[in-house]
Amino acid sequence: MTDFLLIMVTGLGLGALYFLAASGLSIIYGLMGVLNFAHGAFMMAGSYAGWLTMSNLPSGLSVATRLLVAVVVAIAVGAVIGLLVEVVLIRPLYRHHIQQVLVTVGLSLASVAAAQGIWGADPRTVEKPEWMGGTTVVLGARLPNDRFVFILVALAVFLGLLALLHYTRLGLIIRAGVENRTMVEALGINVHSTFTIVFALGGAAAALAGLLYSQYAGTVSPAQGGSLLIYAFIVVVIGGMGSLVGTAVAAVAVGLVQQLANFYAASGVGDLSVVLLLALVLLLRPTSLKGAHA
Amino acid sequence: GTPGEPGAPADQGTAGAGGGTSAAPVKVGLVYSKSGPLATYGEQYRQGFTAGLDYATKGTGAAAGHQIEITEQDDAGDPAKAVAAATDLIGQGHSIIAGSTSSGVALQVAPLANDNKVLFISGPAAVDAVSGANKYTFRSGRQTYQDVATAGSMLGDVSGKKVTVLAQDSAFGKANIAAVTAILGAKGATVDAVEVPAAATDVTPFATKIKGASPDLLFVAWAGTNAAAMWTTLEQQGVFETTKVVTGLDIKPTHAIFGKASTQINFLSHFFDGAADNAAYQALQAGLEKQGATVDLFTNDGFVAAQMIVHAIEASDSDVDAMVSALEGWSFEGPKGQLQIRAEDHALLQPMFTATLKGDGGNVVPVLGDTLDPAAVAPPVTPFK
Amino acid sequence: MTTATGQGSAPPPGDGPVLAVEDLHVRYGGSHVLQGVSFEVPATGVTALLGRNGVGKTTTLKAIIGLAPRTGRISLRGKDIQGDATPRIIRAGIGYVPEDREVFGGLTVDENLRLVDPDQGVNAPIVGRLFPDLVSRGKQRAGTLSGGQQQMVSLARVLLRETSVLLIDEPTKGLAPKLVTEVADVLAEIAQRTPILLVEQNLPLVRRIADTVVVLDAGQVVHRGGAAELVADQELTRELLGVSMRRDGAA
Amino acid sequence: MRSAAVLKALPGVVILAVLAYLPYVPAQLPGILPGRVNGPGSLQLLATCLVIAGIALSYDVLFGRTGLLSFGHALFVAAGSYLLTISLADWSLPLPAAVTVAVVGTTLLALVVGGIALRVGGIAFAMVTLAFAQAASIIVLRNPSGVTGGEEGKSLNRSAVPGLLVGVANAPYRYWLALAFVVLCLLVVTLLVRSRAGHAMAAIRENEGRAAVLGFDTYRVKLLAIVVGAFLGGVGGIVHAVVLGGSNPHVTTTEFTLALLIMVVLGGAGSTWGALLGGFLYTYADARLVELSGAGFADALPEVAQQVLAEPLFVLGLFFIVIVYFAPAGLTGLGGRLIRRGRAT
Amino acid sequence: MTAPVISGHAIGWRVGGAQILDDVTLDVGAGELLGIIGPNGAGKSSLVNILSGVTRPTTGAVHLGGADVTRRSATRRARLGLSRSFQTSALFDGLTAGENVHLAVQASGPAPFSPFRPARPRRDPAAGEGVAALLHRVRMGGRGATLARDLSHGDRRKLELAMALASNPKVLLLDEPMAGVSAEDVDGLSEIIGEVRDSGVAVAMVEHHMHVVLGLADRVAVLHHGQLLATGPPGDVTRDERVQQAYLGEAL
Ligand SMILES: Nc1ncnc2c1ncn2[C@@H]1O[C@H](COP(=O)(O)OP(=O)(O)OP(=O)(O)O)[C@@H](O)[C@H]1O
Ligand SMILES: Nc1ncnc2c1ncn2[C@@H]1O[C@H](COP(=O)(O)OP(=O)(O)OP(=O)(O)O)[C@@H](O)[C@H]1O
Ligand SMILES: [Mg+2]
Ligand SMILES: [Mg+2]
Repeated sequence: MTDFLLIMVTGLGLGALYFLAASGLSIIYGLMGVLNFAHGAFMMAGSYAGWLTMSNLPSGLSVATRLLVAVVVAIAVGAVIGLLVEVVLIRPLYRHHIQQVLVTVGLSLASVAAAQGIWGADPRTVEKPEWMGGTTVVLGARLPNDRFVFILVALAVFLGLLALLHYTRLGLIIRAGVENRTMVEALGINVHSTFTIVFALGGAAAALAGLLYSQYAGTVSPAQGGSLLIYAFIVVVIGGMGSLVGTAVAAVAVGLVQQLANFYAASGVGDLSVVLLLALVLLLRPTSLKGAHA
Repeated sequence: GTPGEPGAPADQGTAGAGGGTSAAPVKVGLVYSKSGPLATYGEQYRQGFTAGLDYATKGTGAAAGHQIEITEQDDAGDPAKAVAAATDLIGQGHSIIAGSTSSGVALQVAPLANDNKVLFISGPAAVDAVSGANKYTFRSGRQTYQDVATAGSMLGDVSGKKVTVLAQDSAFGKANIAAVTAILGAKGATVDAVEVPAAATDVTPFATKIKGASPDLLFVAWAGTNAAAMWTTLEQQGVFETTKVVTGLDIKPTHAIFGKASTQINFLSHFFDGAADNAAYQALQAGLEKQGATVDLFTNDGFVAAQMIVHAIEASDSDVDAMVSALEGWSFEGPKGQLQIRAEDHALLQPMFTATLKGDGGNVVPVLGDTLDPAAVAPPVTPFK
Repeated sequence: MTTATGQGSAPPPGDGPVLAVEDLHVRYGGSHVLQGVSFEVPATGVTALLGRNGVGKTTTLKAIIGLAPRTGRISLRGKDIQGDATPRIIRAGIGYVPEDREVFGGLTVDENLRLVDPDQGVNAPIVGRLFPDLVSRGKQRAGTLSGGQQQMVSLARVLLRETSVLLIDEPTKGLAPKLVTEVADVLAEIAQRTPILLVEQNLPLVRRIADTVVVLDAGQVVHRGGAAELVADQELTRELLGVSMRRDGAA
Repeated sequence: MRSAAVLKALPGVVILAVLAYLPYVPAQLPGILPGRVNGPGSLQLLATCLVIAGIALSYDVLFGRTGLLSFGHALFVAAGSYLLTISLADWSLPLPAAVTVAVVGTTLLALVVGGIALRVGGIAFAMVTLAFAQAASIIVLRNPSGVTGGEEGKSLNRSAVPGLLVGVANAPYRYWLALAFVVLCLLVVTLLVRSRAGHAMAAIRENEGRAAVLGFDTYRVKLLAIVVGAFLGGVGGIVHAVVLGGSNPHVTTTEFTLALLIMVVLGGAGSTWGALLGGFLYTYADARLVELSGAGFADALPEVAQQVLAEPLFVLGLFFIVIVYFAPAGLTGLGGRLIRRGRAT
Repeated sequence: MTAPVISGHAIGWRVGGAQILDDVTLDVGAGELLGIIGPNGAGKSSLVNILSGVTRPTTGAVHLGGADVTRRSATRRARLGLSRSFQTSALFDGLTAGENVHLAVQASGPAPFSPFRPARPRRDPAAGEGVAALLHRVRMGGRGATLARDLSHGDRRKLELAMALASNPKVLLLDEPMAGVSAEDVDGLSEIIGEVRDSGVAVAMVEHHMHVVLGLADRVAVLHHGQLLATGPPGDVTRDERVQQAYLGEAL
């Protein structure tokens, strides 16, 4: 029971991280039809921005304070990067979805290589507030405190994005613009800025995910974003390509399945559990994956 | 004409003719990671090599009257690039190749040495299979077996003790598990393994399993980027409270990733700042200082490689078989102490160390524990195939 | 403000045209589709833009609102709009109903309408009056509507906002005969308040609601005049449009 | 008509003939090739470039010809490579049998993986193939029962291959093997493109729904594209293993598939010579940029810029973006455009 | 009249809680042209989709050449001799008109995607002639080399027709082939469709241009709210008061 509780809570924590990583990817794909391969690089940018902020702030400040500032900085950096990428790289290739994917592939290669050139390939340690590194004992299980933070942040991001999409005019314009940008303009609405906002949002979400993941991992490294990106992809596919609710459900499912399989199943099954889950979903419900929007 | 040949005789003819009076230079190729994920290891290797060459040639850069010409090539950690680079160097008449930061590179370049009858001195690559790979392949660093044997020594008498290996489910991890089982199992310990899939993001399930089994010794073989998270989880789940934990000490920049756990871990080490003290060590330290560097894990491997190369050239400037005979069984003093190249499989018998980390201001620094005799950690002989 | 009453918008200066196009050229890659088109849309009534398939009627409308690469002079109520971006031109007072409906298939009918007028959507009075069929379909995804229903959404969309001129491209394409009549009536009604530039293949409909006609051929205006005169002149219609009216009337 | 066809094929034949003659050219091309052209180093580099060029062409069957964005092509290359080295070393098969196992195994794998992944389309297909390739990569790294060698790779059992393909001095023969592979790819792809299958693939690329209603079984056509691509990719894997003297896990990674994608786009998707050119240049640049970065050409720049420029992937990534942007039809498309412009003026 | 080539029996289709089609039974014989008319949203396109296999009916059955094909895919039905056009034109925009037709010819031939057969056998002029003949048949003889995306609307519709004819179909389903076609081209198109019918093909045509339907159709079926309101010769149907009220109104 104790073990089960621990596995469930850490599984949820993992799911929360996956959701955070996938959410930016999911909204950008769901709303704009752009598969943002540079999402991993966005996450990396967030984690490095956080790390640089924390190590450059006066060490007199408490770690928690510095972390909070770092979160703000990372989100801002992510948003700005997202904005620039959309304006400079994505916008001129509107309608050319494959080309957009290609540009982001190039961007992700180049930026990871650049980070490697500047900060080196080795992981750098990041500071973690005392409390987040500790545990809370519940029913004998030592639950790591940081997982609660991840879960809460993920929940907040989820609800925030959901509200934005379904209850705001911005969401409506975005959904219309995805289908037929020209016609939205022909109705007198400026879609450019709307799309830029989406990318900035995606970038901010990615950066937040990157920063939290570096808190989880205890280090930052250029390859980190990429390794998380694979899970983000799988989560987005299982969740039904761009559905935010689907993404959330899939993230939790993947996190739990992975932890449970790693604990209870033979070694080897745990390893491939996620891909098996994907294949299963694919065989059983291929239609749910055909690419519904928002 | 013959493909690949036509221009060759003329080419080499001029080069050969030029070296009529003074002794011709000997060309040595270094194929190692200047870029890529193991660039830091590669850099240390190269720094050590420079210092070692200086030391072994007494500052002349020549051995037995032959100038030693070094050509460096980057393999970026990619065996394909390494094979291309080695082929290129061999084609240009390099009879000695050294380097191989990663095990993958070492294993792919070793057969080339055999195919083409050139001397290959593998670098930081730890994979056991380099020893005994073939007649032309040597190594200048330690191998996994020696790491594990060192870990085993920390438990004293292991007979009847329970030993668990926490390793990634990869070739590196499997090699460690196999080594622990072979060495400590033979001494009467019951060994089991917790293998962590490469795809696992979170190690809590594995930490829980270990906690539940509470072994006497936990040997951690971990080479991934999420090492910090792994240590934090072991610490959070209280593994250190019941179990003695041993792992290898990596390069300096990683000493901080053990976090809170750092002072509770017992480290085995191949080499670190302050592990030994002798003439070679001082030469290494001085040589590194000149380059603005400090002693670290793989500077030893570069230094020793240079020593071996100079020794080989002193035996012959072109007859590779003579070089091989000169190196086989050679015993000499390297920065970490007395080393011997075992003739049967070219394993490098060497002392090993244990260490702990202690806080030093905001930093942690290693403190020497025991120095193990080369014989105590010598791997079994794997004769050439 | 939400019905197309035209009150509040500045009245056109004098009796001048609401929209004037002068020497309009459009080139697509190598083909020179419009080669100096000039015409005016009077401040009242329906102006029909006619011509065979592919002469550039749609292109003319698109060029006016900046969806086709163009050179020339285009002015709306005396104000030059030639260099402006599409959303700006639209907000300056033009409503555009595209040829192929172009409703947002993934959005509901209501959302399609709310895009233009966030406050009213499918419950706007004008929708209830002109397109009662849509009111009950507010929650249906527009992509699953029948062709005719989509045309209604497309029309309703521009009527929610106040405009000084409407550009309507083949509104009766694919509509059932009865609906064609109804749409004609709607257009006639709208035209009493807002001038319309109408592209249409259906000559009887043109005869019924249009006041003036502009005929394009080979990228140029080949005829301007009253609608009734043109349609009545069988020789001329055959020459300009390649058809005679006789048989059409028989249905 | 006939002579026109001959004329059209002429440049290709000339290029291949020149390439085939290179091992007899002793000239030095400093900066461009390491050592003389027919030196082992140069030929090894050129052989690698050629193999990868052929593999890029195999990927173009999916991406450029059929419009399938797959992120899992590496899987098939890896299958060919590993099946060969494993059959030679662990199952002690003779070379012809090992090659057969590798080719047949890869093709069957393509049928299964393609069969499942094609249940979805578009971007989802890309992501699903990515997941499969990732799974394969993990399996290779796990080194099940020691057969794959994990991250250390698996070297070729040299006693099982003809002596002509082993050893530095025999670099010309490995080079010719790679060239032969390129010729095979060229022939297969050229015939495929002209065949009914090729036209059906083009139809699917243009408008899949329409192709289906015309009566094309689009699922099978796409599967065929995957299988043909995998077949060539698998053969490429085999040649790759022989040229490099072993399999290494790099060919299982997503980065490798992405690199293939980049090559194809770089050269020109859907163009036979484009894919070959892209593959060749990318591999060449990847290998030589490492060299050049140490050459000190950027000494004037601040250190950070130097460090960044020293990363080949940074330079290649940026260059790739520029190509996508300014020459969406790739280098061959760009070349064609320049030639036409030259003729026009 | 000969035995029906295609027929739908008691077809019903429910989607999203609405009964789109309800108990529709109709058939078309060889050399016969059935006009399908009805108000917008009556379910005409849905019916064509069901007959051609793009959607599956909830109830009822579709027979093609005497065989029950209700569970067969669109592709299978195409190979059994059924061809259709779409309400909004669907062409391979990046290919030329000739290539579009060529693909249609290939798709309906033997081994449509064999990798071992050249798409254009050098020594088989018949294939090339087939394409030219089809283009000629729809009065597009000179336009084979034009990219589909550069064609005018009327030519696009003609090209669609040529593609639908490439398979020598037994059944041709046309969904509003005249929509948006200028008056001049309407005449041309109806002439072509008439010729097709006369060559023995069973044609079902959804169309709002009443004079075309009246001029061409042997029988007319009227759909209203998913139900068959009337079937019969054009003259009878147009006189039917319910039809006038639901559909024709005071036609323009
Ligand atoms: N985006 C484009 N690129 C190239 N050519 C185009 C483009 N759009 C239209 N054309 C060409 O311009 C010409 C005019 O097209 P347009 O759609 O304006 O004609 P139209 O008069 O509206 O015809 P229809 O009655 O068929 O709607 C046509 O020959 C068409 O092929
Ligand atoms: N997937 C669906 N979900 C809900 N309703 C649908 C769906 N598909 C079609 N409908 C409805 O079914 C009805 C019939 O549509 P259909 O397209 O068959 O009409 P139609 O007779 O072809 O009309 P038109 O002449 O306007 O093209 C319409 O009311 C449409 O809104
Ligand atoms: Mg038009
Ligand atoms: Mg319809």
